[in-house]
Amino acid sequence: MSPLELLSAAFLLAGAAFCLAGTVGVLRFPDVYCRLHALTKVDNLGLGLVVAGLALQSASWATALKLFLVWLFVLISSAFTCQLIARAALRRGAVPSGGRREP
Amino acid sequence: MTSVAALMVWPVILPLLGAVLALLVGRPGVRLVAGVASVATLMASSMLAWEVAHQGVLHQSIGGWGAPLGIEWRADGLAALMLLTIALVGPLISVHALDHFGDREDREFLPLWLFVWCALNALVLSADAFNLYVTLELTTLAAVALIAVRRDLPGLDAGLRYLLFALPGSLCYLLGIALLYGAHATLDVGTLAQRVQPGPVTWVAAGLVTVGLCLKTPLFPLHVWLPPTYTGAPTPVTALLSALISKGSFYVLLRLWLEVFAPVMDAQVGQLLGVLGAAAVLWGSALALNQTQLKRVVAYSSVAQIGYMFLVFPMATSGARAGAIYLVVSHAAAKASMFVAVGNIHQAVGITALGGVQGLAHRMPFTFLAMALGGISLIGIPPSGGFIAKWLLLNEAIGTRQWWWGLVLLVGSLMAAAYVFRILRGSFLPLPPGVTVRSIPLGNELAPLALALIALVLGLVPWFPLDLLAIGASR
Amino acid sequence: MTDVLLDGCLALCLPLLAWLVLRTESLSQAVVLFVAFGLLSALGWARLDAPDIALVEAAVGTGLTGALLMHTLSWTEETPPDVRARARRRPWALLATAALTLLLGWAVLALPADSPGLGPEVEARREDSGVKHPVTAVLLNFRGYDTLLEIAVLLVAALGARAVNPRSERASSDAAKDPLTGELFRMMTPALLLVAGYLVWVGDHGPGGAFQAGAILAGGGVVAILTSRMGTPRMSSLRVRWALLTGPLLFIGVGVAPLLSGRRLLELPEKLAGTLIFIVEMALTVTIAMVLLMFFPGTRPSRAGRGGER
Amino acid sequence: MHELRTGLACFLLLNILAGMVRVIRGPTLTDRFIVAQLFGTTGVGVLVLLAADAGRDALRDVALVFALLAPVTVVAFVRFAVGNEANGASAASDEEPRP
Amino acid sequence: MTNTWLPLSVLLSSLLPGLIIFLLAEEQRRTRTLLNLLAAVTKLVLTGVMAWGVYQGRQYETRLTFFPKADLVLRADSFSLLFITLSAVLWFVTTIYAVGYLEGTDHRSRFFGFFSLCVASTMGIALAGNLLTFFLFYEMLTLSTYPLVIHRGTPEALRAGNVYLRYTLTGATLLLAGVALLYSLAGAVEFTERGALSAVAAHRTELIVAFVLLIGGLGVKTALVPLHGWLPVAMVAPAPVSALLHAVAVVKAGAFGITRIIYDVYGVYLVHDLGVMQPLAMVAAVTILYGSVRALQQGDLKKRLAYSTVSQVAYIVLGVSIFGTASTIGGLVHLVHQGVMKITLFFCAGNYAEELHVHRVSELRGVGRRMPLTTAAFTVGALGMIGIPPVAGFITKWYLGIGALEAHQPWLVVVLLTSSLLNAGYFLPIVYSAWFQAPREEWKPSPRRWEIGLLLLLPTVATAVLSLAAGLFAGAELSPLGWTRLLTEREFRP
Amino acid sequence: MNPWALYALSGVALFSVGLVGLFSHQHVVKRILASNITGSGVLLVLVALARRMSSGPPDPVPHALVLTGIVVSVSSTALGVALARRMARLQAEATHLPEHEPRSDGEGP
Repeated sequence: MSPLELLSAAFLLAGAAFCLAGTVGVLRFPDVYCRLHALTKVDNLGLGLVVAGLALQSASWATALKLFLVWLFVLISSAFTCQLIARAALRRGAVPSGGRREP
Repeated sequence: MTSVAALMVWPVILPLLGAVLALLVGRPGVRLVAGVASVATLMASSMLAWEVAHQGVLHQSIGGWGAPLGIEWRADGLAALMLLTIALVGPLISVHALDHFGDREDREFLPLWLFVWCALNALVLSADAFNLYVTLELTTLAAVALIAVRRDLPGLDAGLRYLLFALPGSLCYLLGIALLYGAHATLDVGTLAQRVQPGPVTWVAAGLVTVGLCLKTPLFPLHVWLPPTYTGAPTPVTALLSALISKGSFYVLLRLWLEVFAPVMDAQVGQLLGVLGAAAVLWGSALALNQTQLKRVVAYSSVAQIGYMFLVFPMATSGARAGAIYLVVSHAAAKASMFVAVGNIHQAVGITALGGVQGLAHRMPFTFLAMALGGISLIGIPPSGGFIAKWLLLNEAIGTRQWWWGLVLLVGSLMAAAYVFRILRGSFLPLPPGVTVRSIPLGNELAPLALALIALVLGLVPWFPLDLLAIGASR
Repeated sequence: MTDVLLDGCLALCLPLLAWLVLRTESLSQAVVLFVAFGLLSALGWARLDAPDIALVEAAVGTGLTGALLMHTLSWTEETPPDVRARARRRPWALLATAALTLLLGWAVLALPADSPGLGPEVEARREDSGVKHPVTAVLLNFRGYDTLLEIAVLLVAALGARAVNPRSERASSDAAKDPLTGELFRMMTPALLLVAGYLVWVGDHGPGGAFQAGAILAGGGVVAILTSRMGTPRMSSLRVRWALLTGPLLFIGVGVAPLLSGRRLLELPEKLAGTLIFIVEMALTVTIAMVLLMFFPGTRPSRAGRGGER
Repeated sequence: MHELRTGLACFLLLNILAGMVRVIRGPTLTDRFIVAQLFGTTGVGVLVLLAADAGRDALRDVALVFALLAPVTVVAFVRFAVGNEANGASAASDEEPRP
Repeated sequence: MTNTWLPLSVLLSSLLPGLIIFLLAEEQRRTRTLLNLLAAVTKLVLTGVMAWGVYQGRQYETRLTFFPKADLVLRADSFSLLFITLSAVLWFVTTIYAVGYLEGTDHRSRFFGFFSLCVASTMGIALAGNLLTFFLFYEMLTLSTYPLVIHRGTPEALRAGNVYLRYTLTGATLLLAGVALLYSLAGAVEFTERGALSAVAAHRTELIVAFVLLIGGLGVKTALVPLHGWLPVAMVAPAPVSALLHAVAVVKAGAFGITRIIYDVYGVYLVHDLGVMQPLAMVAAVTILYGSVRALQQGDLKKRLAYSTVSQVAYIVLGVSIFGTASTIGGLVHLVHQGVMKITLFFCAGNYAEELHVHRVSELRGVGRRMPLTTAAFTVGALGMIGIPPVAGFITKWYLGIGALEAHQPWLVVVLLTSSLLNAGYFLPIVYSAWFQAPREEWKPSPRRWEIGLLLLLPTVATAVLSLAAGLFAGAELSPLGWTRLLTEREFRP
Repeated sequence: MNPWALYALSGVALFSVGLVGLFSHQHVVKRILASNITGSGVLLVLVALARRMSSGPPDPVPHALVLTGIVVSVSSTALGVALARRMARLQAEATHLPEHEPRSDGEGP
């Protein structure tokens, strides 16, 4: 196994680990906002590392570019959507764990 | 050769084009476009029927690819007869609809009706199992949109009901087709007919196809959606549903069953379908007798009439096939005329109850003549298409030594007579005081009469449709 | 080994998830689960080497249908009373499901295990079809007639949907002020256009095509509609009708034109087939996007201000 | 390498399955929706992993489309959630009261 | 040389005017009457031409394609001419009567339209050349008489219509089953002298089943006990309708059909061989007695006449179901005789009701003084029914009696005599009280010159004269009796 | 077991779950979901059948059919949903709106 492949495998594994962490977070965290936080980990790092790992294996630049494009889209959309979800949750009256709801 | 085959294109393409153009021109020209498209389609259908009557079965491979790869069209006598029926009955119903709907729904009704027409013609001509699915779905969705086009609660409810029963029906059909494709790697009905073998795949596929199409048609006991849907839909749409749309799925079933499945299926399955048909006849008629709403009487009568059509399956002879198709055609005309007449009555006096017909026979003579002629055809009394159909079926029942189906036919006729005359006899009573009869346009009075006359003519010159039917009949 | 595990997992999860979708009491939960179900089925298509279908599933099955269902829930009851009542008392349902599965499974397993289907025939004639991608060849040439009728299905659905919900909420200044969705919309639009164009182009030789591209385009429009930036396209507008109907008219024209030279319906001349298919696909992309947009009849006004309906 | 990728895909799929627990447990609609988003991203991950196999390049396009259209559902969800807000009681009923 | 258009035009001569009359407005009284009479005269002339032609041995047949394997056939043979002539003459008379009777009432266009359709159907039944054609017109007859029965539009009329439909449609269903059974055995059975089924005579069971179904179906219209229930109820219809139903169209169509089945479909030898003749004769005998007994109990004049019809029509059936020439002649000739006599009686009943509003037998006391001609006509009819010479009814009973003895069934003579006694029992008191008893109160004098409008009086008198003539000139070659002898001899030619 | 058979069985199970669900639920949205699931099941069977050869590209014909099937299914879902929405609105109006409110479908499309 070449060093590049090793590196790629490491990235992939790390990405998977973040995904796992995110899932565990979504499962274990106490309230909506914390779970949202865990979700972003998957979006940013989990997918990012997987994409990076795969990009290392990719045969062409176009493929790598497309991979990063995918990640980019996920990043952008997660940035907005998490915000939107959080706002919706707040409006729906979800109270942060251990805190008070802002008036 | 090409020019003759090209004839097959127009009955499908013209209404489609008409629908698209009618959508495009919008409010001012929709009637004009639809009218031109209707006349053109009627002509195209008649020309095709003429060609079939003189040259026999016509084929066309769309795109020129040929059977396993491309889609095949096949126009035999049965298809030609169906095209003619649709082209004659449909526009007459839509004439009535023009007045029934206001200007607003007009723009939606006419394109949707043209889509239905296109879909039915495509269905009739298609010899490709999957293409049949698409046409069935197009018919269903256009029908749903038509049912709900008035945007009132009963219509919406009826539309949803229909949709949610028709959808699983199509899906069952599709799964059946998927299994057949999986086994024989073809979607062409003719090729399938050569390749099917008895076995679990064929049995289950046939079961799925049958159940699916019976759901859409519908056959007892899958008919539960029919009465509320037929009652809730706008009357012209009910007429379309009952006269033409429900016949589409029956047509597919008849085709597939007689051409593909019957040779490899156990005869008991045909008997089962027959038993369900018989149950539909008795149950539908009994319920029709118990209704107090005019439209529901006619709706339940559809359950019963569809039941008769299924008696073809246990007999499965060419005579029975002719009888069932004859019933399809004459029921289309007769039931359409009855529904349209019911619509007229509702328009004139605003009463939907059975008693609403009191005293109307003289105020609306054409409507009631149409009702009477349509009713006669439903009962199966000569001179009417319904009689010819029942006669053919009765003869086959005796000829195949299955007299019990004959008994069902006869008992069903008596029950039909009971509910038909229940409607008619009230019209001879004097007009109750306090009821005002609004006058309705002459066109609306004549439309049901024209429909009923079709049913009558079918009973007077049966040799023509029967000769046409014999063209390309497999057995 | 891992392949089998993956397939087994997916194959098992799909019915399980479907069952969950149907047994939950809350409709909104059911819809969320349904979106997840769409995702898993897209993975299934991916495993079955059906990228075209996975694309459509991603665009429509998950994206738009999910949004549509979610959008619908605004009008309907959250937890209808009958669902709660019926969810429990249904031992027969499980039994029926099992019996049906067994019966159908029996038939499926009786199928020949290694049939190439029509694959070889398609491969043999692919050269004549004018496109390189076999699925596109089947869709727009070998079985182009199906696709023509499918466009009619779309038109009918759009017409029906618009007929029952004829209102078209116009852009409201209120919503346009929301910086978050505004920014999202601004950033999404070029990407969507880019990807849509790419998908039409790629349809010639790989997975992609009018429907996928149209769905992507519609995605942007749906966001605009949902954030009140845009009204649902109205059938009364001539421009909308042209956008909607150019594709079908062109398709019918391309289908019928061969008749004039004595050929059959949709029998495209070999040399022109590729170009014609591309043009038709372009026009259909717009049609499909329009149709999909028409399925979203604006936002639901808050119930307090119901009377105005705006 | 193929084994690793499929293995990881499998692992991510199992993650999704684990997430299902949260969908069932809830407690609020928002929680469930968060999980749906998680599924989306994980699914994209699975798709890009599968796309690395020979001949499956098109799956990256699928991932791209998934990523692009994810906000549509979210916006619809938000409209739904906020739309219900004005309705008061019925919307709030979904949220679990804090202990 | 076969003439193809004459049978069709006989049919059309009442069908077309009927359809035109439907389109006429209620006020167009003159046009309607003119059209009616014109049609009736045309038909009489056409019938006369055809009768003469058939007598000369010409062929009249119209054949239209219907099914691939079955044609619609209209053919004039001597038996159908017997019926056609009766119908044409009586239709002419009844039309005049109906014009007078319905003067000034509502819905006359509808009435005369269906009236014409009804006659057209009767013509079709008479001319039908095969079983299928016969069935088609038989059903048409049911449909066109229904509106006549419920013509008054009262709840009572509607109820009667229901009963009528229930019976006739059930009958039609049985008939249809029978026709279909025979069709599957032997195709569209053409009516031929001495039967058309000899080729399939081996299928005894099927043939017997079909026979029972056919007779059951036709027996409803013939009002054979126990299928007679509709007839008395249908009396609510206007008098011309009752006259038409009971004297010409409906019951006769049934009797005519039974005759056709026995002689021209099965052939009398085959029927005899199948052993179904004797049971039929017994049913007829029972009907004769039952109808007479019930008539005796009726206080309402029209009801009494109705039950009398039940009994009288059964004579026809009795006649044709005894194996032998004489009885057949008796039965067939009664088809004509009973028609003429019974229509006279109904006209009289209509006259009484119309002029004096008398419906019950007990109210007829002394009516002879107020309406002598009508009562005279009634007397002729009644005497004929009882079978007193020289009225036509005597001929019938005479031949029937001889036939019964020829067939070695003397018990039938007992039945005939009993029935005659009963007939006398329910008719003679009426005649007696009409002529010889004083009225309860003095009748209002007639405002006209005659006792009743001429349009009502003339038909009544004319039919009474006809019944006398048929009896007096029975020996003539072209009298009903002469004609019947001719055709019976052909049937029994070995 | 072959992967195609796995998926085909899965599709069959989906079909059954959906079909039974369709007939055991009353609520429109639930039934629309169920019909979607039923449809997915059928399509899954079709696609699985296309993948029966272990090597080489899959049979493209079922893929094309499935694409058409998805479009049809989306269309019917959308139409059903549109109807359901209109119905819900009418029902809401019937219960929430006072008498004098104008009917809200004055405006054409």
